[in-house]
Amino acid sequence: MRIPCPYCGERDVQEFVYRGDASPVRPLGEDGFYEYVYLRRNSAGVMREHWYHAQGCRNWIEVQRNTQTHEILGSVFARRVAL
Amino acid sequence: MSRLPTGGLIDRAKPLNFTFDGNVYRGFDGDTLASALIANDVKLIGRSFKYHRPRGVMTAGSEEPNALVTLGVGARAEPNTRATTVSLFEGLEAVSQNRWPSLALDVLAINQLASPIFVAGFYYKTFMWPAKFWEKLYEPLIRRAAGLGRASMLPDPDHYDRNHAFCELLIIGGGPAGLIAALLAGRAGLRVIIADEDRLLGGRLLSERHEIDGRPAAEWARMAAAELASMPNVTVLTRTTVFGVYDGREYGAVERVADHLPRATAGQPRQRLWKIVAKRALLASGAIERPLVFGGNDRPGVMTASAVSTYLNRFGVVAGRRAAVFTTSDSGWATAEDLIAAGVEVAAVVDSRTSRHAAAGRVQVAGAEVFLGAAIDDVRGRTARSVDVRMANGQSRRIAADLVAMAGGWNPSIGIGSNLGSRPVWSDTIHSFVLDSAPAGMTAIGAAAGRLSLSEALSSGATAAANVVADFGRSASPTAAPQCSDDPAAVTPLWHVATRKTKAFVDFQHDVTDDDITLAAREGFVSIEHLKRYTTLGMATDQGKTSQLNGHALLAEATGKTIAEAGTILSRPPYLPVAIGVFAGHHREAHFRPVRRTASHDWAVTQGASFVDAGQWKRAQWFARPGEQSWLETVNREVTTTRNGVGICDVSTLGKIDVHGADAAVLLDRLYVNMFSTLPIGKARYGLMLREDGLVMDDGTTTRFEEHRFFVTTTTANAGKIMQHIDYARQVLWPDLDVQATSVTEQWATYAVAGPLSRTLLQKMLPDLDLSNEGFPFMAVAEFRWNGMPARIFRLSFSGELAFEVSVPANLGDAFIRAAFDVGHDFDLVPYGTEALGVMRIEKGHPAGNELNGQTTAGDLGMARMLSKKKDFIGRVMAQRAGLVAADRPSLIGIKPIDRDARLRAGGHLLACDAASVAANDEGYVTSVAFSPTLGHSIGLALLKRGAARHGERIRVHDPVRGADIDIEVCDPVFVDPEGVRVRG
Amino acid sequence: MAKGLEISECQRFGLATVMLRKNANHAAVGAALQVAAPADPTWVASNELTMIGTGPGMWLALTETPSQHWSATLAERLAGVASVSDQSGGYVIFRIAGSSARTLLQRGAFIDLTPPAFGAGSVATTVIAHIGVIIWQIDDVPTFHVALFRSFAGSFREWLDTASVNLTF
Amino acid sequence: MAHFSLLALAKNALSGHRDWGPTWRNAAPRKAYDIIIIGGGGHGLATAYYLAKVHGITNVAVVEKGWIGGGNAGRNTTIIRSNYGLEGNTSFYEWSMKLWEGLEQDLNYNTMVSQRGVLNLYHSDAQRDAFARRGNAMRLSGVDAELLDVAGVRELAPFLNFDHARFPVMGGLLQARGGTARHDAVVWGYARGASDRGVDVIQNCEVTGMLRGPDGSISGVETTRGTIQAKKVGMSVAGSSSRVAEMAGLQLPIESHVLQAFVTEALKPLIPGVITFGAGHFYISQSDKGGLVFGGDIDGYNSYASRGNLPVVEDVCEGGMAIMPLIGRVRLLRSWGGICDMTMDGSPIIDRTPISGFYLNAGWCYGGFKATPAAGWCFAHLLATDRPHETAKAYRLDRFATGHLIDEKGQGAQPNLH
Repeated sequence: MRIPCPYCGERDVQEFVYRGDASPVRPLGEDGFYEYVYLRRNSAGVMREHWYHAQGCRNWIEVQRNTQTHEILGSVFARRVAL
Repeated sequence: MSRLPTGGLIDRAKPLNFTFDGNVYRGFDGDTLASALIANDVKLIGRSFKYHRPRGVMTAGSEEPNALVTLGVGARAEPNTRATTVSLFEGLEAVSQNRWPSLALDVLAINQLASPIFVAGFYYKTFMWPAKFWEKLYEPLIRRAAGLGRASMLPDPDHYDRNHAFCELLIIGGGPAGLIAALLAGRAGLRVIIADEDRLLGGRLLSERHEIDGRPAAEWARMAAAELASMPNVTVLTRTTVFGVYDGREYGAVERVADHLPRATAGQPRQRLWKIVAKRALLASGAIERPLVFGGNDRPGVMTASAVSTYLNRFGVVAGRRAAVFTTSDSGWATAEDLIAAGVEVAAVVDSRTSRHAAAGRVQVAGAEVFLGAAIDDVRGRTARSVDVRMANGQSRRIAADLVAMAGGWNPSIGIGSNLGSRPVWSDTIHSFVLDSAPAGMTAIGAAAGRLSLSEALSSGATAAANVVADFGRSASPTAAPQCSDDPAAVTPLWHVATRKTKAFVDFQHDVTDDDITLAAREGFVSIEHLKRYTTLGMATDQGKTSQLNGHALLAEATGKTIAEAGTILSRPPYLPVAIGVFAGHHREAHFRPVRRTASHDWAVTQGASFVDAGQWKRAQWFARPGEQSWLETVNREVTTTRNGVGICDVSTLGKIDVHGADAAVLLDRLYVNMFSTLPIGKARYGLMLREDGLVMDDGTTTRFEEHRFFVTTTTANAGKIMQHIDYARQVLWPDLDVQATSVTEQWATYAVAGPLSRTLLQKMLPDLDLSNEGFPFMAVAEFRWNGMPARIFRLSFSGELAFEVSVPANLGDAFIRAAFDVGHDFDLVPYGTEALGVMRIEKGHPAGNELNGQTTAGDLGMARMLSKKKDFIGRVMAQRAGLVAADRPSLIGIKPIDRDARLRAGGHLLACDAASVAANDEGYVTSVAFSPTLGHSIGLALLKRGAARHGERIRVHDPVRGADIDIEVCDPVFVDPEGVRVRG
Repeated sequence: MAKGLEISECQRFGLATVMLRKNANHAAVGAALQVAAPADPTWVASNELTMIGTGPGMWLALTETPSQHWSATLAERLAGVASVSDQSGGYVIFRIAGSSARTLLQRGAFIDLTPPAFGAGSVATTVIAHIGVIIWQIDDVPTFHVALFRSFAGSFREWLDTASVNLTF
Repeated sequence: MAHFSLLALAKNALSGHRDWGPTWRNAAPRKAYDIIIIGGGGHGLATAYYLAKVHGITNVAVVEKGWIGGGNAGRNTTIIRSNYGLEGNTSFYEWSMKLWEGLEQDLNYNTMVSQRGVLNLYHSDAQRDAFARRGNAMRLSGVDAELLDVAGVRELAPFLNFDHARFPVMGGLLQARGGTARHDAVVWGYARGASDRGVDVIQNCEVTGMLRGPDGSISGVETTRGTIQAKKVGMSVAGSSSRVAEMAGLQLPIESHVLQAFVTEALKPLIPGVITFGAGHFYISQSDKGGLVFGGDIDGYNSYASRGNLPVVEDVCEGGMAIMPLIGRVRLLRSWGGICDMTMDGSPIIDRTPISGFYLNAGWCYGGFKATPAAGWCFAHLLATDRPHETAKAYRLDRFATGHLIDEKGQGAQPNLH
């Protein structure tokens, strides 16, 4: 599998560390942490995921990927999304 | 000799000697082991898997199920090697396998007598009584009988290499379709890779008697190959099998670099793994001829018709003296004509179809009997001697023949095309499965696309190449395929010749018969996957290349379905078996993973260090001196000398991270349970980090050099993980913060200098610094210059002694430690290793990796008070869950043996002295132990239920996997200097 | 060693990680250093300073004529614009040059090192033989520089030895 | 149902095996059942078998979207063991092991349970101590465990790389009663046993939705073969847990990942039992047919694709060549991928759910096969009695919320690290 890094270009999957579902947002108060930590999307289909380009530019990126076909639809820096 | 006097693509000027089962034979350069054995009239090559039936060569390609040998001897022995794909070389040694005592006389051939019982799945129905007998008797017998070749049991002595390639077009297979596509794409300037498993490009062109552009096809193939080799934009990989396609248009291939050589040159790899990223691919892997299912079809002497033709035309070898051809397809007639042209007697052509083939007259003229609407229903003889022909009128004729060519039609080799999940679909035109949709970027061409005739193959290759070329915005010229002689390949399938006389094999290697498939269907194994698993159809080394479809057709027949309804199985990589060594390449044995060495590694070697693995790092474990009897004696000396004088320890492997920026302190406050925004400049502070789930993640010290410049250390084990965690925090969680972070683990060589004399030593080394208690108190830090370069000193202690950590740029690490020992002579300075470090930290009750095991909370480790209530931090909320604050959670204690001579061991469990040794009484476990030379006895750290409240209690360590129980006293985890006088001294 | 291959190690250099501060931009880095800081994985050199793009807003600054106070000076010049972490002691840099250099590196790196995908001026942070590397191409000889953490140098040399022996096969 | 024995086999041989009947009844769905089990894998079929056998509940349907055993039951590497270290796991897996030990006689079907030993190698003092902790926990739970030194490992597996290793072998933790079983036979044996007791095994019947009663409880399933009513619905669909649970409106603390496995060409006997080289992400055993069956870590990203990628193939083979360089010339014959439903602490869930009538057996990570008998036993107990079975009581769904985690590896809520 080749992951497109927005900075480095297309790279082999083994350069990356996988974190998973990019949708949970860290709660601000006391509530919602169980859901944040333990309930992640496990979609059969396109997911937004966090990957870390550990052996490249050291950026967290958000990849759109189909979990049934492994097709990758695109990627952006995770930080840009959060802004 | 069955070698024809002329013809073939062998070099008769280069004879080669080889042995099979110790007998010496001769072949020629260009032969395969199979062609050379046939040329020497060797018909019996191996024994089948279950019934140990005698078997010969059945095919001329990598689909061969029968002619498997062990190639080579000693550590280079390679079991289960297809004789049909082995290039002959001088001195080749091959032996037959799965037979005892010899190939000709195999005791386990007795299995055939029991074959009425040994039907598909018989073992599920028996061998159950007595229960204990399975492992002791039945299974060992089955295991010994099963299996084929024997592994050498010695480390593979050869090298394996790898390469990575990127191209616009990958062409899988160098037959006519692949060749023409490569020519067109190459001429158009595309970056092309063409790979073929054979040693020559050409595929079927090398085996059949065709003409292209007025030239013999083999000659055309040779010229095409030469043109491709001359193009700089084209890479030709022969002896290279593309074995699979993976996500991202990534293809795996294995190149056999030296397998065809008597001996590899020094450094030459045996094989090479290619990982190829190809924007487009053409699957030109050809088609495999189907055997026919009839009685005795496994006898040596029965071959696929295409194999018979290949041996004749390519190798100049006749596989028999009198042939019978059994065909359901036009291609069988071509083989009959090939035989006749080579001067071989064709006794009969048996065509199951009733229409008269155009060649019928010609073969009759040559003396062959032609049977239409007929079938062979038995082959007789240990190796084929005669065939029984069941004629259209129902009568039977026995005809002498020692070679039976069977032509059952063709199955496109679409395996790679379904690697990524594309379901093959049934074609009523060619009566086989074809690819309906291929993976992204891939197109099947030629026979692999069901274009079985030569002209179709060439035109489909040309068309596909032209399309690819156009997609890349280039133009191909010419775009048309060359003229060629043609060979219609129409087939009317005959899936099965019913016979009760002899076994009719479907899967030759695994001895799956027509009856087995009927039985499986009767027993309800009617899904093709159930059929496969119940009968083992298609699971042999050939992965069903010759058997799968016939088996599925028989299942369809037994269940009243069409083959299309019965479906087929998806092919998974590898397309052909691949040596495990080639996947590992350089990374085996000692080279499995890189070694990380600290700056003073070489110096430590000179000091007699023994090293221990810490992740990828090599760390000095202890420094034995001559005369020391045991590692314990060494470690005791290192600890005692350090506690009484001064010792130095390389702690460079700790993770180090620069955290800079206006919001660095804000980020650190969120990462750690305790506060860092209040840390004064020039000071260090111990910090504890939780995971978001509230359990302890890591610990270490953090230093503030400037308002916005912090320096974080992590444990050695977690260095990478924490860097990643910090990047997540600053990039994803809080991207609005102005924080930069980078790993500087490798920049600094760091040495812990510990012991009451550490200050004196360092003061002498670094006279410009004020290291006095007043000038440089506990937890103070300073930046200075050493040899003109930036350096740092920290007043930190892991050992519990007066201690400092000094960091210098790693390229100066070696110089620094040598300088320290130059000065240290006067102080009896000792180097100490991780073991002494461990002893001292246990004496001080500092938690480390064994305690920070991902299962403990801050409270468990006695650090609940560090959890700041003034701020949010990662893990704060989840750490409050009931299960993580439960009163009976194990918490950190110290333990001492009641009998001070007893030796504690980590991993023992804690139970009340009088409690029964059952899980219900388990109260915790020992995490770390050491022999404390300071106290003179064994000590340990442990996690014990409600441990903090149980100091003074007497319990026991239960350690059944290593020996007797030991009674211990629960105590405070800090054994030495609990008031911390020394560190502040 | 194979024909068309020269491997040596750079002996003296200053190296630092430069990371852009929040709200600062590439241009400011360039202005402070008088050398353009590339926004993509390429390198730019001038005034004895080479800026090697290793990530968005992240570079390795390299000099082959470092003074003892080089990194401190760099930090001062970039004050408020970028953070600087001295790495001069943390890396080793291999110089791999010659007609076989690309073949050798391609056997280790799973990135396309052939032109036009990669050429003089290109940079890639990637992996060879389980070792993280930063590769930048100097010229069309071709000459490559490969930087890696000092602790891995021994294992990297072992891989180089193995891979360069069989270059001709 | 015909009784299986050597005698029966011999008798049938005389009639050309024409009298054997179907191994299990290939049933068509009826309108309603007491209990529907979604998923005809080992767990689902074992659940049905024990519901019938232990609890006398036979009005049961097992609905399977494809062919029985087509999911992880047919894709695993057939290892059975009970070498766990945490309370909550040890006794459960030991109960499973006990059931394995009598399974063939119980089912009258040879599932080839072969207790040739499971050996986990260690390479450092810290790993040794961690194994000692685990081995001692096993012994406290009545499970066999032996801590071997390097000489002990040499005796069992002299062919390992002891002398040129990157991470030298220092010893191992051996569970001699661990081993392998023939995975497909387990499925067929349970199907036969359940079917014989009246359970409907319904293949090619995919659940597409849940039926709800007026109170919101689950009252049956919609399938590709029509609506089926049931008093209780249990799901046992490894690889599809999140998808099926979602039909009931339930989000699970589970991610689905792909785990690859590999088999080599058949060889004469070579490896005695199961050997695990954790430091190299590699484990290996040899099947009765002679193929070396091996594997390593999950690929590490969410996937429903039942196939993995090359880096893990390389990683696993590197591990193999690190510890067993004799396999260099042995050829990898076939690879495949299974979808592992990974929970957030690496341990499974057998529990009721907040939705009345809907029961969960899920999250077996990469270890569901060895659990098959006990998971079936305990899930049957839960379905029959509405109470968790004693040995599975820790496998609660709410443990993530309450913090009563069962995290053997201590990796936290990152499923791909378990």
